Amino acid sequence: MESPVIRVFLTRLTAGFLCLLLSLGFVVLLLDAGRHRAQTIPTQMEEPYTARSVAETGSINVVTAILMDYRAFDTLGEATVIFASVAVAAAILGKPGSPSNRTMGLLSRRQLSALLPLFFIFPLFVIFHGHLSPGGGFQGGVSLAVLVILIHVAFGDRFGEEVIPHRILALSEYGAAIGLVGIGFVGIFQGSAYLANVAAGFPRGTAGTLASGGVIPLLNLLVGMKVAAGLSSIYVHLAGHEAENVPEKRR
Amino acid sequence: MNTLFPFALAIPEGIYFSAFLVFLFLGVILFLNILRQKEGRYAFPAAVHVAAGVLAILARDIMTLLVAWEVLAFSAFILIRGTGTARGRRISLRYLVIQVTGGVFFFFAALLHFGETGSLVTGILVPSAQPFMVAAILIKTATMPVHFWLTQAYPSVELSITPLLSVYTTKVGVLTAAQLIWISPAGFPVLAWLGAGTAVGAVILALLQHEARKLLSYHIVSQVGYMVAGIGLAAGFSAMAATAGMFHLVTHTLYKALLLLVAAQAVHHRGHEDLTRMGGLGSRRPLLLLCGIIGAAAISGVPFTSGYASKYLLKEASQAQPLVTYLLYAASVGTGLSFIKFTHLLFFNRANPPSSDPSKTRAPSMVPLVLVAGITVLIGLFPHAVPGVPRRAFFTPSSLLSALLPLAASALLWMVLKKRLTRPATTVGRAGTGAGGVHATDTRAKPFPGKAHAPGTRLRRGARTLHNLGPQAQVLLFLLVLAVTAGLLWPR
Amino acid sequence: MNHLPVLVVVIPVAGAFLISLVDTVRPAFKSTAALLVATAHSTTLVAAAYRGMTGPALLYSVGEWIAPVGISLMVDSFSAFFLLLLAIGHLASALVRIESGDRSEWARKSAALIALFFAALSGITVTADLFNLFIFVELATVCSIGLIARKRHPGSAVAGFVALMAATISGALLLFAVLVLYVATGTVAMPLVAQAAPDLPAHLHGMATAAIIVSFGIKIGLVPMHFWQPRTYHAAGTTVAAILSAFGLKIHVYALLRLLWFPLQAPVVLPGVYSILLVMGMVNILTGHSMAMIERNLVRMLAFSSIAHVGYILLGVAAAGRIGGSAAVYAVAAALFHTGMHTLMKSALFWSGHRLIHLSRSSRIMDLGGIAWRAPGSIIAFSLAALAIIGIPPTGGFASKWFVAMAQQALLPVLVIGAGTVISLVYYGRFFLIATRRDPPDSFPAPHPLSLRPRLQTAVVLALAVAAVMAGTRDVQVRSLLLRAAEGLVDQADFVGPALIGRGR
Amino acid sequence: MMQTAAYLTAAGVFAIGLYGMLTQRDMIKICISISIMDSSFVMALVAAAYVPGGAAPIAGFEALRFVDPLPHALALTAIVIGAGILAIALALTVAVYRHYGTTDIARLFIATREDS
Repeated sequence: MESPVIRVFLTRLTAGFLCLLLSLGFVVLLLDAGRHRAQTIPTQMEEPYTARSVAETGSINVVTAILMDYRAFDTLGEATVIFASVAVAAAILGKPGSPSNRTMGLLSRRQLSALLPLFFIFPLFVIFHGHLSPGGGFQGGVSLAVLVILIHVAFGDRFGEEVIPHRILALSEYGAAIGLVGIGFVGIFQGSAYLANVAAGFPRGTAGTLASGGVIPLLNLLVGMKVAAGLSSIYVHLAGHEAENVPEKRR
Repeated sequence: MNTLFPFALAIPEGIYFSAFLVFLFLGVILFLNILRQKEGRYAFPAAVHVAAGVLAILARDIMTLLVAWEVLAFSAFILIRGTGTARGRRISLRYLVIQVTGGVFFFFAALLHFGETGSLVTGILVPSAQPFMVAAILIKTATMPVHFWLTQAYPSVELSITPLLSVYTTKVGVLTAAQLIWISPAGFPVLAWLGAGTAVGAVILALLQHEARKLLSYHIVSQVGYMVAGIGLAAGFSAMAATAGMFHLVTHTLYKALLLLVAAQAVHHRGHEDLTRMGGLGSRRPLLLLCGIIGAAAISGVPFTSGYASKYLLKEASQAQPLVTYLLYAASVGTGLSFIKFTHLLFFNRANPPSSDPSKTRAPSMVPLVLVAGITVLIGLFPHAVPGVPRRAFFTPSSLLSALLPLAASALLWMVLKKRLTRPATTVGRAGTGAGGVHATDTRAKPFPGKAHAPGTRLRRGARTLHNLGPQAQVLLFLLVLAVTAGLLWPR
Repeated sequence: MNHLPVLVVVIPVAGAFLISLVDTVRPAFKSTAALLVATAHSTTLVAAAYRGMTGPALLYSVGEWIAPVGISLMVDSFSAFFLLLLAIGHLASALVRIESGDRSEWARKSAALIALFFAALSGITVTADLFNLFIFVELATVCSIGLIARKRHPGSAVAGFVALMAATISGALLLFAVLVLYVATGTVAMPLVAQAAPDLPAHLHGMATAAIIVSFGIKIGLVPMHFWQPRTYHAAGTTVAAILSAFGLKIHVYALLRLLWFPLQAPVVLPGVYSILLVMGMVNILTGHSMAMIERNLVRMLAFSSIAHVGYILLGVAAAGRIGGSAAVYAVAAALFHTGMHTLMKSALFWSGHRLIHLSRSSRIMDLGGIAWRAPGSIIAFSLAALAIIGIPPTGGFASKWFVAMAQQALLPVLVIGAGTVISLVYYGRFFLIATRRDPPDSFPAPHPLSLRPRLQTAVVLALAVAAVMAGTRDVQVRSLLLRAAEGLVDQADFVGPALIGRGR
Repeated sequence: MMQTAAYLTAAGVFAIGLYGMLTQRDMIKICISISIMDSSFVMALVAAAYVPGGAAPIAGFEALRFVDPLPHALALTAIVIGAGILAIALALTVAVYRHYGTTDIARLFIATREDS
C-alpha cells in the first residue's frame, strides 16, 4: 500500500517532531528555572566566585580558578576520563601497527616544516597563561594534540611515529596523570585537604603576573601534557591499522 | 531485634512424640537400607532428607518449619533426579517446582502472620494467613487436585529411595497443618471434605493401577487424605480429630514404608513393576509374604492391626460430620479391595512368565522389613502403648463390627471384580529393563513434542524478538518512557 | 581532617595510572600491581566504611573549599554500606581476573580499566556534588564500555556501541537534570540543592526527577529500558558481566536513591514517584524472570535475572518512600539487604558460571550438559548462590526477600515476589539438572588455552556464595548494620545539610 | 531575550543531534550526532551563565557585572567528557568496520544477535 519511501519519511517526520518537542520542553524548563532563581535568590548573592577568586587563589581568570582550584577534583575526574578513553581505544583497537605512509604534497610539507616550530608557541602560551587570560591546560593541550596530529597527517604516520613514538606519548600521559594525582597529595601532607592550593602553602604570588596562582600554572601544565598526549594517542590508535587484523569477513 | 531464623527446637509431647520416634526410627532404618544397597551417591541427600524430616517435627517456630519444608523438597529433588534420565530430570524439576510453590504459599502465610502478630512461634495462624497456609498444605500433602507430583515422582526413583520419600514429605505437611491450621469458613470444614474426598478418589485411581509402586503411591495420597480429614475435623468440631489424624500418621508411615519395602523386594526379583506379571512369590518367600500380609492388613484396617486402631479413632472423631464418616468408610472398602488385589497378584497369583529365582535373597535385606512389621503388629495389639493415644476402648464389639463391615464389602466386591482387576496391562512393550523403575517406564518418555506446536512457542518467539529491539528503537523507547514518567509526575 | 573520603577515589585512580605505567615498563609485574592496587583500595574502602558506619557523617571538602564554591565529599552510613560492597568487589574481581597467559591488548588494559571503574564507582558513592556525580557516572560508562568491548568476541564492539548509545541518552538526561537544578537553585552542591528543593516549582522538580529516574533507569535496566543489557552482558563475558551487574548496577541504584532522597527530597516533595517505582519494580520482577526462563544462554539468563532483582530492590525502596517516617528505615534496610545479597549471589553466579563456560567453550545452556562433573567446586558455588537467589530459607536471599515483602503495604507486590521465586526456581533448577546430567557428551572441546587460576577463582566464588547463604542465619547482625545504613539515607537531610552549611564561609 | 535565543539555539542543535541518533543507521553518523548533542549541552551551559551586560569572568576587566563563571567551567569539563565518549564511539566504529567491513548498525545488530 504505502511505499517504503513514504514509510521512512513518516518515521523520520515523527522522530523529528518528537525531538523538537522534547528540546522545546527543555527550553521551557530551563527558562522557568531561571525565572524561579531570579525570584528567590537576591542578585548580589548570585555568584560566589568573581569577588573572591583573586584574593583566594591568585588567579585572575575566574574560570581557571574554578577549574584548577575550587573544583579541581572535577578536573582530575575529567583527566581520568581522557585517560580511560585512551585505554579503551587501545583495548578495542589493539596495538597500532603498520602505519600508513601517506603524506601531504611537497609544498605543504615544506611550508609546515618551516612553520611548525612557530605553531608550538600558541598552545604553550595558552597553557602558561591559563590563569591570566582565557585558556588553560585543556585548550592548550588540545591545540598541542592538533599539532601532533598535523605532523602525522602531513608527514605520514611512519614519520610521526619516529618523531613522537607512541611509547613516549603513553609514558608522558601516565607521567602527567601521576603528577596530577601526586600534586593533590601535597595538600594532604601540608595538613590541608587534597588538591588544596594556597591553603597547602603554595605561594599565591602577585595576581596578574605569570608566577601567580600557586599551583594553578603547574596543574595547567600537567593537564595540558596529559590532554595533548591522550588525544594524540587516541588519534594514533584510530588511524593506525593493526598489523595482524586486516578485515577478515566482508559482508 | 529478633532473628528471622531462631531455630527453636524442642522434643515434642504427646502424639507428636510418637511421630518423632517413628520419623527417627524409619529414618535410620531406611537410610541404612539405602547404604546397604551400595547407593553411595544417595547417602548425602538421603541423610539430609532424614535430618530435615526430624527437624520439621522438632521445630518450634514457623521459620524452622519452613526451612525443613524446603530442605525436604531439595533433598528429595536430588534423590529423584538421581538416575539422571531425561524423564527423571523432568519429573524431578516438576516435583521441585510444585514443592517450592507450596513453600511460597507458606511464605505468604508466615509473612501475614508475622505482620499481624510479630511472632514466629508455632501456633494457630491469624485468619488472613489461613487460606495461604491451606494452599501450602494441600500441595504438600498431595491432596487430590494437586496429587500428581507424588504419583509421578515416587514410582520413578530407585527402589530403595521410594520408602524414604514416602516417610516425610506428606507427613510433614500433615504435621504443619495440625500445628498451624484452624480453618472452617462459615462452619464448613474445608480440609475435612477435601481430605475425605481425596481418600476416596485416590483409592479409585489406585484400583486402576497395575504397577506396584504406582498403586502404593496412590494409596499414600488416599491415606494422607484420611489424615487431612482428621486435621480438618479438628478445626472447630472435635479436638480429638487432630490426635486421631496424627495417630494415623504414625501408623500409616510405618505400614506404608513396610509395603513399599515389600514392593521393592518383589520388583527387585522380577525386574519390572507390572503386578499382573508377578505372582508366585508367596511360596518362595514366606517371610516376605508375612510382611506383606501384615502391611496389607494394617492399611486395610483389619482388627488388631495398627491401621485398625487409627482409623477407628478417626471415624469416632468424625461423628459430627456423618458424610465425612461415610466417605472414609467408602475409602476403607476401596482400600481393602485394592490390597486384596495387591497381595493376590504379588504372592498368590500363578507366576505368569516364570520368574527368576528369588530364593537366593540374603537375610540382611529382610531386617528392616521384619523390624517395621514387628512394630506395626505391636501397635495394632497395644495401641495404648503409643505415647499420646487417648484412653479409649479400641476393641468393643461395635467397633470391631464397624471395621469388619467394609472389609466384608471389599471381599464381596473382590469376588465380583476379580477378573477385571487382575487383567494384565494391555500396553505391550513395558518390559523391564533393569531393577530401577525409571528404566522400566522410560520408554514412555516422549522426545520433544513438535516444537512448532508447543504451547507458548509463539509467545516465546515474540518475547525474544522484542528483546532484539534495534538500538534506535531503544533510544526512542527511552524518550517515550521519559515522556510517560514526566507526564505522571507533572503536577496536578 | 579525615582524608578517607577522597582517598577512596584517588588511590584507585593513581593505581590505574601506575598499573598502566608498570604495564608499559615492566609488563610482567602488571598482575601484581593490579592486586596491590585492589588491596590498597579495598583497605581504604573498608576503613572509610567503618568510619562512616560508626561515627557521624564524614564530610570532606576537596581543596578546603566548602560547599557553594568547592566540591564536598560525604561518607555517611548509607554510602558506607555501598563502599563495603565495592571493597568486596574490587578485591574479588582483582583476584578472579588475574590472568596468566593472555597478552592481548585488551587483557593488558583491562586491569587499569577495572581499577578506574571501581574508582568511578567509589566517586559516585562519596560525592556530594551533582556535577561531580555526572563526571564519575561518565567515567564509569567509559570504563564499562572498554570492558564490554573486548576484542576476542566479534559482536562485542556492536554491543558496546549500543550500550554507548544508551549511555549517551542516560548521560544527557542526567546532565540536563543537573543543569535545570543548577539554573533553578544556583548551585550544584547536593546539600544546598536539598535545601532549595522544597521551594522549587512543582513542575521543575517533577521534570528533573523524571529525567533522573529515566537516566539511572537506563543504567540499571528498568523494564522498558532494559533491552540493551542482556546483549551487553553476553558480549562482555562472565567476568566483566559480574562486575557490571553485581557492583556497577548497585552503585547506580545507590546514585538513584541518593538523588531521590537527598537533593530532590522526593519523599517529602514528590511522593508520587514511589508509586511509579513500585509498578516498575513489579514489572521488572515479572519480565526479568519470565525472560530468563525462556532464555537459552546462561549469561543472558543471568542478565535477565539481574533485571528481575533490580525489581526487588525497587519494591523495598518504593515501600520506603510511600511509608515515610521511621518505618521507611526498615523498608530501605530491606532494599539494602537485597542489594547486598544480590551483589554476593550474582557475582558468585557469574564467576562460577565463568568456569563452566570456560571449560565447555560455549555459554549455551544446552552445551553445558554434564559440565558440572569437571568443575565440582564451581557447580557447588553456583548451586549455593542459586539457592540463595531463588530465596530458599535459611539463605540470605530468602531473608532479604522476606524483609522486602514485609515492608509492602499491599498484597500484590508480595504475590509478585512469590511468583518470581517460583519462576526463578524453574530456570535455575533446569540449569542445574542439565549441568549435572550423567550422560555427558562423549568429549568436551579442549578448554580455552588461557587458563585462569581455577583454584583461586573457585575459592573466591565459594567464599561469596557461602557469605550469601550465611547472611540469612546471621540476619540480626546484618540488619543492625543495614538499619544504620538506612538511617543514613532517610534521616540525612536532618544532619548533613546543616553541618555543611554551618561550616561554609 | 538573549538568553532565550541562546537556549533555543541549543535546543535546535540538540534536536538535530537526537534526530540524527534516532534516524541514522551509519555508526559514523551516529557518532556525529552524539557530538552534536554534546555541543548543544555546552551551548545550554553557556546560555545558562548569561547575565545581561556581564563581562567575561576575568578579574582584570573593569566591569559592573560578570557572567556566571561556574557553567563555563562545567562546560569545559563537559566538552572533555564528550570528547572522551566520542573517542571510544569512534574506536568502536573502527573496530567494527575492521571486522565486518560495514558500519550499518542495523545490519550489524541483527548479524550479531546471540540467541537465534
